[in-house]
Amino acid sequence: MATTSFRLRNCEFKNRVFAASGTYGYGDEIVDLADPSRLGAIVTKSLSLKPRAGNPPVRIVETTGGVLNSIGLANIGVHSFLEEKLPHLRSMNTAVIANIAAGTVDEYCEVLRILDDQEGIDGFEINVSCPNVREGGLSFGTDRAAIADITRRLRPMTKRPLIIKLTPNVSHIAEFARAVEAEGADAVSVMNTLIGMAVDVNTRKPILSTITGGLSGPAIKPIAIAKVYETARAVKIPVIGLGGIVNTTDALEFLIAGASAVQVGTVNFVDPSAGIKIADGINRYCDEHGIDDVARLVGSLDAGTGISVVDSWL
Amino acid sequence: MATTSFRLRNCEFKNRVFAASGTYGYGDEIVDLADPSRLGAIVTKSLSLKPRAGNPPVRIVETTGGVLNSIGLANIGVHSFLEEKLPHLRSMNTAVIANIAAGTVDEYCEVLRILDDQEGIDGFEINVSCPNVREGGLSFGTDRAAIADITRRLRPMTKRPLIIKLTPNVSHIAEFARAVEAEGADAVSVMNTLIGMAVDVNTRKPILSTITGGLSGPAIKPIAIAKVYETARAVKIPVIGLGGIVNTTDALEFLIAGASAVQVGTVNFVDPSAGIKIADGINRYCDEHGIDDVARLVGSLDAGTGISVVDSWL
Amino acid sequence: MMIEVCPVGEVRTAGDGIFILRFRSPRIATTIRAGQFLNIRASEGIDPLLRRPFSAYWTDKTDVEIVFHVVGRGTALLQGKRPGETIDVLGPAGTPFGKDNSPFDTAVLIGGGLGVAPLPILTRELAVAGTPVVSFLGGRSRGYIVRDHLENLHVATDDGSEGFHGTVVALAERSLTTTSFGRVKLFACGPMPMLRAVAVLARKNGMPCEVSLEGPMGCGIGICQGCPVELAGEEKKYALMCKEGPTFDIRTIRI
Amino acid sequence: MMIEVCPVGEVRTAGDGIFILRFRSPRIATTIRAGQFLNIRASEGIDPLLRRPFSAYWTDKTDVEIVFHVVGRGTALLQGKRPGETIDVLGPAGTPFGKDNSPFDTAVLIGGGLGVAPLPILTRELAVAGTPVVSFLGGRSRGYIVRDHLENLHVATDDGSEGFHGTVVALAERSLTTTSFGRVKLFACGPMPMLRAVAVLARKNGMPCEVSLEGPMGCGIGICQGCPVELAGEEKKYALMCKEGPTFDIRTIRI
Ligand SMILES: Cc1cc2nc3c(=O)[nH]c(=O)nc-3n(C[C@H](O)[C@H](O)[C@H](O)COP(=O)(O)OP(=O)(O)OC[C@H]3O[C@@H](n4cnc5c(N)ncnc54)[C@H](O)[C@@H]3O)c2cc1C
Ligand SMILES: Cc1cc2nc3c(=O)[nH]c(=O)nc-3n(C[C@H](O)[C@H](O)[C@H](O)COP(=O)(O)OP(=O)(O)OC[C@H]3O[C@@H](n4cnc5c(N)ncnc54)[C@H](O)[C@@H]3O)c2cc1C
Ligand SMILES: Cc1cc2nc3c(=O)[nH]c(=O)nc-3n(C[C@H](O)[C@H](O)[C@H](O)COP(=O)(O)O)c2cc1C
Ligand SMILES: Cc1cc2nc3c(=O)[nH]c(=O)nc-3n(C[C@H](O)[C@H](O)[C@H](O)COP(=O)(O)O)c2cc1C
Ligand code: FES
Ligand code: FES
Repeated sequence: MATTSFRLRNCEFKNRVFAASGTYGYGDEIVDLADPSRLGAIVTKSLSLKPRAGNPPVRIVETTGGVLNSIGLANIGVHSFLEEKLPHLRSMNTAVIANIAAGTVDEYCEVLRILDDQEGIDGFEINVSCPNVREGGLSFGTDRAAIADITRRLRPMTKRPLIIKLTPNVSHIAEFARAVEAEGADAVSVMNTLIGMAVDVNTRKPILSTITGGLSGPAIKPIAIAKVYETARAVKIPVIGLGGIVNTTDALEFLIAGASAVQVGTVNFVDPSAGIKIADGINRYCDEHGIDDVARLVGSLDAGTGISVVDSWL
Repeated sequence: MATTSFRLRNCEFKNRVFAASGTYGYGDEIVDLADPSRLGAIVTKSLSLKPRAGNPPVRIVETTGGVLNSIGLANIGVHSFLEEKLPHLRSMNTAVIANIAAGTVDEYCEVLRILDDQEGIDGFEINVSCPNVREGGLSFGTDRAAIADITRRLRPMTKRPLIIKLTPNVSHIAEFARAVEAEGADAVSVMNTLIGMAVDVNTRKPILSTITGGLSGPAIKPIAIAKVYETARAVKIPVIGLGGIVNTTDALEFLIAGASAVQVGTVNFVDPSAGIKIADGINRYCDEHGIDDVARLVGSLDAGTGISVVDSWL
Repeated sequence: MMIEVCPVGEVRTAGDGIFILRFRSPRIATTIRAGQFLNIRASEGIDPLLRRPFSAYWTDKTDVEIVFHVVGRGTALLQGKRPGETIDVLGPAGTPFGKDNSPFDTAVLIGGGLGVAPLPILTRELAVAGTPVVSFLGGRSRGYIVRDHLENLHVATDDGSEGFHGTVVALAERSLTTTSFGRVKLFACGPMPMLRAVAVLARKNGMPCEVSLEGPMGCGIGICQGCPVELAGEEKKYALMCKEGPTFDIRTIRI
Repeated sequence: MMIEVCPVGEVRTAGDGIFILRFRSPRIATTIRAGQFLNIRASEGIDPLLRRPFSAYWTDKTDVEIVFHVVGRGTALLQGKRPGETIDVLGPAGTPFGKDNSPFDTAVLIGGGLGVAPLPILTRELAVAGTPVVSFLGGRSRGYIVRDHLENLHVATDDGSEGFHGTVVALAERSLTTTSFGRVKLFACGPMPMLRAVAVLARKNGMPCEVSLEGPMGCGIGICQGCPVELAGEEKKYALMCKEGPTFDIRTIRI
């Protein structure tokens, strides 16, 4: 069997398939339905300093091959997380990446400081790309100086892996990846959701309470793969790829295009064991293709003489 | 029956449903299958000064709810268009919008000059947003100064409507719309395709010869509606909405979100009469809802107290 | 809660555009309680992508039934299922009726349209507990009344084609004022305007009341935060419909 | 060319994972010619989104048949069609065999796998014209050989389970060197490596040769420019497979 493990700084993941933030809760609702220990990591729902009630309904609408959401970072807050969720999460026998969201740079620092004291947190993913809240989120994510600044401030605060989760809602995502790489980020997650909107034509109202929301699911997969390809060619740090992965083939596409690991999101709503099936599927693929380490797949794209439009701005 | 006509400068369209560039040919292959005279306009395949062979195969791949294409602006060139295609197009009894693509600003001007002399061309759509060619296309489309410059140069050359077709592959599309509005564009088309990519996991090669391509079809509809919403709030000139429209409800969503007219693209490959069905469907909706002019639908979204993330950068 | 691929027994017509789908799952059949739901994958592909929630409508020892209107792609696919084909079912999901423990003498069940769905099993549970049940069911017209398994049923239709000509809440209210049921508890499921009217009725009469809500869901198991129900109280707070609901004590929520 | 919603007659097995679907369309049945294809919408929804191209395999006065392998979602849906259900068919699409007018005495038909699809109707057309036909059909193994409606058939299999043990082009070449067919014209359809071998054979023997190509298509009617076939010649130029093909005189293209 192929080697599946993946190392980021001082953290070793057992495989390269993680559960994406906001799509796996804190692992506790899932345990009846799937075995989280078979994933490389669980990325928690975004944690903020204070609990957040989230946006009013409607928060979810299905579109063709996708889901628009406007959750608004509803979460129990970092303190309740430590008390109520972390002990259980730690028992799940897989790496835990705490995803952090905040409205100010200071708040990112504060949440990270609180979490970094704890046993059982293996790394951090910084969400600077939520399109469904007004303060923070996307207003940072589309500002290169802001995300560089956040990275610069957070970097010295932890020895654990620091992953910045980028938004696709920018012209050239590679520039954002370079900016955080320069400030010492260990990896980037590509990508968060795309801004989208749906209208109820009978009431002539937006379906989501925040008018626009974030689009995820298989519909966005080709876009996410292109963003991963662009980013992986621009930076040396690992790119964690996500966006629309529902099966093994999807995950392989991301790895081959340049992702060092993948996350599965929306598909968990349909099949909470999708990530496990994908991890198994990658192993099978490696066996069938005589590949001894999943790492050899990463960025193994044979582009021949092809040149992409994204190459022109790299 | 509701009034359906729509005016742009000196051109009156019989209704607000157009066929999108590159998805209806020059109308001639379609006539057996659908009646183009029932559309508001036909937007031609992008025309360039010289004929273009286009990109090597593979040029098309289906993704979830979408199509990735890398046609590379294959077209017969403006001169052959005038000789071989325009006479037939003119006989189709609907407005003809010539879509122009070019690698340099001078070339845009030259093609427009050649076309502007002709009877039977009712307006121009300027494609500054093709993601599948290296020169021109997206390298203009993601550069605000460049598209302002193109508009400034083209504007005095024609009395006909001048529409700039924008790319969604930017952080804030509204800024681009404002830039061309300031230079006298009569309308903007929102949007061209999103950059996407697909990998053949067996050969580990990109499926498209240009690695990345442009994503269209229902998968991108929510993104397109959000871009239309953003743009329509930022400019006073009409926004022509497109991206993933396959049925009447889709088209109504665009109109309500702010589009003054819509274009149907990819769906023509499946059902060349989709545009006609949609035009009829909009009429039916207006009748059922007691709306006497489709214009009243445009931008009629009742957003209540909702505030979108895009509002924060408008 | 589990995910199970279940063979379909039959799909039969139960009214105008209304169907009952029966599938086999001894596990769900023997454990599901009134008010809980099933989150069903209508397609193996991606159209539709998400699961679709349906109340458990009826069970025997081995089989489970849901009742549904065909309103879109998911329900159309379910309607088209043939015996022997399978469906992928997540459940039992949500929490059952019983949020409120006030003692009562008579259970008054009020259903609007397919809001009837959770009431048959509730009727059975109440019967087991020996509680008298009176039921009120409303619909657009006769063809929308799905009446099986209910007790002491009174029908209201919008068009007067059967029973009381008017809303089901008006019918229930009339009945409650003219008949003596002792201490009444209301159980209601149906469209939002109906539930609001039920809430008013409950408040006016000081009756305990539980409702079962419907609304968009992403996951059905509490991981997406997609199904907020606003809680009563000063502070803006939400419960999750899929996990803390779909049944709620009406005093605890704002609808 | 038209779009027509056609009732399905039957779907029957024709080999390992190979099926023949028959549908009713007197219009297509009476007008379609060998080498032309049908662009079929497998789902009313969006999964799959695009139509799927299939060669016309056989026709009678009223019905049309296609033969196909189940390789993905579209073909799986077609395989699942039941009699009386309908499919949405665009056609006849493309141009038939007959790109090259060189005179010949014998038509040699070479099919690889489901490249057999256009050959039965071609055989019939040649018979009507009184042209002698010899056919060569290759496949992975016996279960992949769809042999109906062919004349003077010689089979080759990769595993030797039937006929010649080797490639169909090797078999045809052997036959062509040992038998005298007069002036031969080749007609071939199959995977690209096979067609390349056929091209070599044709060139070596100075035989006219037409092939029918397969490849990704967007629209099937010439409006998307999605199906380029590189033309022979100095300058880089493409023909459209769906409109100028799928049949080509092999000397005119680069494969
Ligand atoms: C806890 C719960 C229990 C339910 N029980 C039943 C039941 O027993 N029987 C039954 O028929 N339905 C029930 N529903 C509603 C059912 O889930 C929807 O009708 C179904 O999801 C529609 O799927 P679709 O793909 O056919 O339609 P879609 O294509 O998803 O939608 C078609 C139309 O229905 C509307 N719609 C979709 N979902 C809902 C919803 N959840 N509530 C209100 N409107 C919706 C859409 O806005 C759209 O206008 C229940 C919902 C919940 C949350
Ligand atoms: C002119 C023409 C005639 C054809 N005639 C026949 C026929 O008579 N019988 C038949 O079985 N098939 C025929 N094909 C191929 C057929 O169109 C594809 O097999 C079909 O589109 C697959 O659809 P799907 O949704 O099942 O698979 P998809 O999910 O689309 O694809 C499944 C796999 O098949 C590959 N594939 C898809 N389309 C093609 C294609 N066009 N060529 C090669 N590989 C492809 C994909 O890359 C993928 O690996 C023809 C194609 C063309 C262009
Ligand atoms: C309902 C929902 C909630 C999400 N919440 C978060 C979140 O709290 N923090 C975050 O960084 N990303 C969040 N995401 C984004 C996902 O982690 C992921 O980036 C995105 O959905 C794309 O992946 P997918 O297509 O596999 O879902 C959320 C996505 C969904 C659908
Ligand atoms: C195959 C194909 C070819 C296209 N060619 C052009 C083109 O030549 N010029 C142009 O401006 N847009 C072109 N487009 C973009 C469409 O006009 C449209 O902007 C896009 O497809 C989104 O709309 P849709 O989802 O309805 O297809 C093309 C799209 C497709 C799918
Ligand atoms: S539907 Fe996902 S949390 Fe309730
Ligand atoms: S498939 Fe569209 S032009 Fe050939």
